[in-house]
Amino acid sequence: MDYITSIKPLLTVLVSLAVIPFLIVTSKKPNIRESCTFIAGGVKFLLVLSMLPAILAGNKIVFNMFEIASGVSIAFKVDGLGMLFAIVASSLWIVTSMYSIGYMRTLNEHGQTRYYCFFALAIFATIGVAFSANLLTLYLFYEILSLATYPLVTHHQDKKSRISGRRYLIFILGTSIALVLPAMLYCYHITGTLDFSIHGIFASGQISKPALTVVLLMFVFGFAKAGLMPFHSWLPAAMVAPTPVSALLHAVAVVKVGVFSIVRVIVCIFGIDLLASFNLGVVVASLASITIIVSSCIAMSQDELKRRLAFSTVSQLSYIILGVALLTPQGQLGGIIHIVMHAFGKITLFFCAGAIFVATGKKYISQMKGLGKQMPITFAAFFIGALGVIGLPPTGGFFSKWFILIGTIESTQKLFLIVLLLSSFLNAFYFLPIIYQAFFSKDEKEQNLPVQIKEAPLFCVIPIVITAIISVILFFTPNVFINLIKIALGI
Amino acid sequence: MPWQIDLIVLIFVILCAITAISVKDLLSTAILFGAYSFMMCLLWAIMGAVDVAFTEASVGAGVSTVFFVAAVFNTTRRTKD
Amino acid sequence: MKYIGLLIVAVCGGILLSATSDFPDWGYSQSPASTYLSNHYIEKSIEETGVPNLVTSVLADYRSFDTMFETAVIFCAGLVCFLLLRNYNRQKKFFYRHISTGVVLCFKDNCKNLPASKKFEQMDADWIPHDLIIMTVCRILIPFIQIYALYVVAHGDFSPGGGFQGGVIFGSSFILLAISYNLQTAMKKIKEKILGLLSALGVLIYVGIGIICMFLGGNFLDYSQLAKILPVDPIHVRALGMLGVEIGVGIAVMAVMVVIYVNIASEGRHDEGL
Amino acid sequence: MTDFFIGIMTKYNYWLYIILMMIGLYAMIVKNNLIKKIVGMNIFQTAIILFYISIGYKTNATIPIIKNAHGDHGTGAHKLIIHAADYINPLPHVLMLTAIVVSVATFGVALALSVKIYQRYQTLEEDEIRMRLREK
Amino acid sequence: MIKTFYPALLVIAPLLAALLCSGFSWIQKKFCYPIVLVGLAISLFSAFKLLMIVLTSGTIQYRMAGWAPPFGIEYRIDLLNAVVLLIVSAIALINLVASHKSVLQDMKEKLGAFYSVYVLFVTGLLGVVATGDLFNLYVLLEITSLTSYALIAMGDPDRSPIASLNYLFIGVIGASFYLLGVGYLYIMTGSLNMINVADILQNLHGSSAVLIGFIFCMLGLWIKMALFPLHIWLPNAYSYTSISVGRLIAPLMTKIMVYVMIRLMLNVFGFNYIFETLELSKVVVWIASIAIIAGGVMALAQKNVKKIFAYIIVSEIGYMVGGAWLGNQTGMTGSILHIINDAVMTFALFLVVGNITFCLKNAHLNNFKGLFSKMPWTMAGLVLAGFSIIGVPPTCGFFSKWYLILGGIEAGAYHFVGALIISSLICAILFFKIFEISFFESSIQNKQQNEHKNHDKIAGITEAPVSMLISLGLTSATLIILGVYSDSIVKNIITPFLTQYKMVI
Repeated sequence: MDYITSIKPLLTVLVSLAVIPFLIVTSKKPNIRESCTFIAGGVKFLLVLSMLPAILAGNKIVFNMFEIASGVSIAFKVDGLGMLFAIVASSLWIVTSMYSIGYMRTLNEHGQTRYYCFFALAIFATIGVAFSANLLTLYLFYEILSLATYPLVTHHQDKKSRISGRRYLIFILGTSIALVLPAMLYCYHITGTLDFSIHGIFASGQISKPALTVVLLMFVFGFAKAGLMPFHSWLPAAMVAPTPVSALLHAVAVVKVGVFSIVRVIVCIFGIDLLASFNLGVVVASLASITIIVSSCIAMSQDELKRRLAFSTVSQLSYIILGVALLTPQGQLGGIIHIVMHAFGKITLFFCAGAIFVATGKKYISQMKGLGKQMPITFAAFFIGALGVIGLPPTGGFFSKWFILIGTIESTQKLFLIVLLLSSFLNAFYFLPIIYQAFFSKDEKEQNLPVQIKEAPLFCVIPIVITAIISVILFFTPNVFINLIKIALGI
Repeated sequence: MPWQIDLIVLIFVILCAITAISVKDLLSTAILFGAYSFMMCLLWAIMGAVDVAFTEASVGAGVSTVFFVAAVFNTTRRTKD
Repeated sequence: MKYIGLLIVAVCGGILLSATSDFPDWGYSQSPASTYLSNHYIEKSIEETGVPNLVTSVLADYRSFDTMFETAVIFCAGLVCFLLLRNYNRQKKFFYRHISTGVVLCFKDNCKNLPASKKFEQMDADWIPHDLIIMTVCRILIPFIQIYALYVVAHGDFSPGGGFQGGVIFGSSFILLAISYNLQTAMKKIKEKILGLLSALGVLIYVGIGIICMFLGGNFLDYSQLAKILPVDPIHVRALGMLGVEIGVGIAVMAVMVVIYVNIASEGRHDEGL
Repeated sequence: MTDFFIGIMTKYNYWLYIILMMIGLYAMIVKNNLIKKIVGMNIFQTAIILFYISIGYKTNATIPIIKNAHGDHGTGAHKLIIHAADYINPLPHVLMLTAIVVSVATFGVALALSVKIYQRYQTLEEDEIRMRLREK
Repeated sequence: MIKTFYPALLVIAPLLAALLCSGFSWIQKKFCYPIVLVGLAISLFSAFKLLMIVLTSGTIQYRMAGWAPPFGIEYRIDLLNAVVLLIVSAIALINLVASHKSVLQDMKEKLGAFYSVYVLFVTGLLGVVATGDLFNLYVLLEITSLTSYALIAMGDPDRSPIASLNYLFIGVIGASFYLLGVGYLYIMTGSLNMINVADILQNLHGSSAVLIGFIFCMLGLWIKMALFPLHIWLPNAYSYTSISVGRLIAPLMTKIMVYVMIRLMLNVFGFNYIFETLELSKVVVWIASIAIIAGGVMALAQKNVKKIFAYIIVSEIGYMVGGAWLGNQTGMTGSILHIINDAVMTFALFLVVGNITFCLKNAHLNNFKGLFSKMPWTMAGLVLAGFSIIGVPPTCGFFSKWYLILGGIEAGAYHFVGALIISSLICAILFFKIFEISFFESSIQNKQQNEHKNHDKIAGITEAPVSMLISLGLTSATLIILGVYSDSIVKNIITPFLTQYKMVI
């Protein structure tokens, strides 16, 4: 295993930052502006891919920027975990950009330049989190992401988005300042370093169990983007954002960054062995289980499609945490690969929700009776996405659920097995009725209306199809991702 | 210099200070303040600080008092305490 | 408020008093303060600077940098008074008195001042008839006061006094003029512009001497360097440097005292004083 | 007990200076009239000056002007012999000259400010000014 | 011993500029501004030169009037000095450029006097930082105070004179306490030179007079820097001034006082005396923690942006004082770093307020509605400065907070750490309140007027003048640059400085 020093990680991160001036300059010409976004997305994705072979060969790519304090620097390190996350985020940026064009132009939204700029900034931060080599760098990009997404969440600038934006900030920024920062500084105070290492940074006996428990909980709750209860309520609130934002940020970038950070902390700061020796995995896993069950239940009672998806996200995120917190190899594998599988599944679902809104202006599930016939592609994709999230073949989601299940069996806590099975059932219970309604029931009132509902514009539909297809492809070739995780975890 | 004189002047200084801040007419305050400065200047002369005493005599007892009176004339003599 | 004040005062006083037990006795000649630095000043001053008045030598030579800023403080006070109070809006009413008859005329509402004439004189609104004795005595005294002020400035090296005291005395001669006659008379003798220029000039002399020393290769205000351009030996030239500095201080202080008085007395309108 | 009295006898000056200081401070904190506060301020400053001057005082010593030094500046053939104990410490005097100047400057500025305040509010009482401000 | 004339030039150039400016104001007014500009530029240049010299060849001692230190006055430029000097002169110069337009509007006949008072203020500050003599410090402090009273009184004609007079009273008490403290020290040591006093004090650690001297020096400085219970003068004084003055005084005055406090602590009394002989440090850290919280809470209650920022300053003072009194190297490093950072941060904040008041004539929160679209660049500066105050990573505020919190953890002062965290949260609330108002409210009005179209153009208010924007841009860039280079600042300047004064454990 070699360390390769290369500037590529930095370039990858900076691409989306560098495109912002172009976006501002070309704000008067939407076509050029959006092609800029596309080019940046493509370049970014290619850069990420160009690093893939080296990572798969078991190497790590590092790049040190500058030192901040003794022992801590702003540095990038690409390993399997980061690579996995970067591939997901950068590929989905391209798709989402395409979708944004369709969505924003059709709805004639205001402040589109601002929207694209902050979108690019958010992706910049996301890739930064993926590639960061230590906790400080991660924290830096985490904060940038929190702030960059605020204007996106409150894009409509009305009273509702103002309230949601406030809640979003209080939860995200408040927890990261109040919990993560002191916890991070405490770790630095004890160990003198924050660099990620697969064995954790704590030497044995350096930290007592009560202190470790407190710090661990501070991290787990502090990264509130992961939406662990009780710090989840920003996520449904943030659904006031335009759908592309919800799709990319709240199904992929933001929430996954939270989960990714928790994974990083558990695996690379504390280390599996340390947590296992103190038997602390159970604590986190129990928290995650509670979140899974409770939020699934709440999701069933939601009528607004995006809110239902949001609560579904909350529960799915906790799968990842649960998987990792089981502290068994298969459980971790399942948890981490769920980042990928859930991303593609959930983004499809969000895209569909947006497409329905664009085409019909409908937000509520109860209004969607019979829409399946007018929008067959959209609802077919919705079906695939739902399958992916529930964890049924032929979608990639199957693998993640499968591995997590094996993980629970490996671990001694059989209770989590029950949780998983129960929640999968609940998942099915809140998704499948939508599809059933869409295809097989008819709305009496709608038929009288003269307006014929069609599919959403092409720019909306193509991304949906792409992500749905990828979800299916992932069922057949999940090996790249599994290998990446195995390399990263040394399994 | 015998310490008795020193003590007497000191007590005068303190008396002047107390009356200057407690008298209910600002013009009287101005004059008492001048007296205070002059006493102070005496005290310094006793202690051998001739240069300082000279300065205080010209500034504290002289010009400052004039400024003070000018300010009082342009504002008011009335005060509640 | 009263009790809070008493409390604060009592606490501060108590703290301060408690430490006096550690002090050397009052007037004790072997205390650190009277032996450490002061011995050097007392014993070496004549040798090093040639000025018998130790206060002057320390003030204008050893700690001349302090004194420069002291002058700057005074300059600053003048500027501040000007900045705060100077008011270019003229008063609404003017009073003129016909000298021979004593008839008083009142001009209202933004009228211009009459040109100076021998028949009319401008007078203050709350005019009190001039007291002949005061006017005469002051007119006689003022030149003597000014001469004395010059003496105090010039003789500061040898006897108590120096630029600051002399400057104040010189300034107070103008103030006396303003009080005994009226502000207009004094302002005719020494105009506002002149005062402003003089106050800057005084400090400028001080700083200038320092800068000349710097140009001659020494440190700032190192008077011994002046020996390179003046035909005096390096020790006596220090006395000369001090004299120059004191003159600067005197000019600045004189001007500033008048500026402060004029601005306070006329509320910045420069028309009528006390 | 005797120690205590000796302590008082040798240090009473310091005590009185501190009392004077506290009178000034009290006036600054408690008095309601701005001019009174200014007077208190000046008393406070002069008390500190007094304190400094007394630091420099030495019993059995004379004013800090060297005797018999007129004319020859002490560098000539007959060098003056100077005993430090004969002269009062000049350093506090120098410092306090500066402090006096500073206090006069502050005094002037304070008076100018109070005149300005009077022009605006027609009063010098702090509570009345506060009342007017609240009315606005 | 390095021969250089820059220490003198540093102070003399602005003093000379003040004199010439005041002289020329009677003769030809249009020379005033260039003279002042040149004076401050020279001073900035010499500060820069000094920093270079100090970095290469160590501490500079400059003997004023040519007399050796305990007898004459010495200017002592060490590493920290040089940096602080650079910041002071740079901020003064940038603000001069930025405020030229508004000063021309406000001052008219008194232009020359105003500028010369302005430069005298800067002279005083530079002198306070550079001097190595306890009494000289007092004189320069008085110059600074006297000019700041005047400058503050030039603001809002209704309230600023009374705010200024209150400031004067409290400032005089502070300066007099300092003078008294120096008197107590002088009585015990007989010397006034800082280094010399420090040497003599080594043998006097048990003396109660020295203790009282120390307490009164500190009390005086705390009053001047507005540490929490003594802060009452600050909010009014800073918020009722004209903005061109507030921008100069608010970032510099309090920070310089903190610097002086640290200098006295390290240079004069010494680390051992303060943290080992005395047991005050715990009390002071508690006070600082309370100050941090109190400042934040009071800021929350304000409606005027200037007042909000003034209370933030109160809270930031708590950071620095607490950090300095934690009694370990990390805390002190954080405190020193925060002096530098906070000066720039506060300056950026007040530049923003300046731009806004220049365009809106008022800094009340209600007027902020829709400012993001009307003044995007200014608001971008506000966002950056706000993030820095909150402590969001790439900006410099984060790094000083980093050291402060670490120092707190090291010293076991968890209340201080808690206060810092809570204050960050409060600042976050404060700034996002401002952002929210300026981001949202316009759009509601706007939608009524013309729905989604023409969102970016609203009649009336436009961006501030270019000179102001450039100043703001420079300062905001500095926020990031300082953040990025914070480690090299710590390694090359603060740690050697602390090593020099035996602060390394």
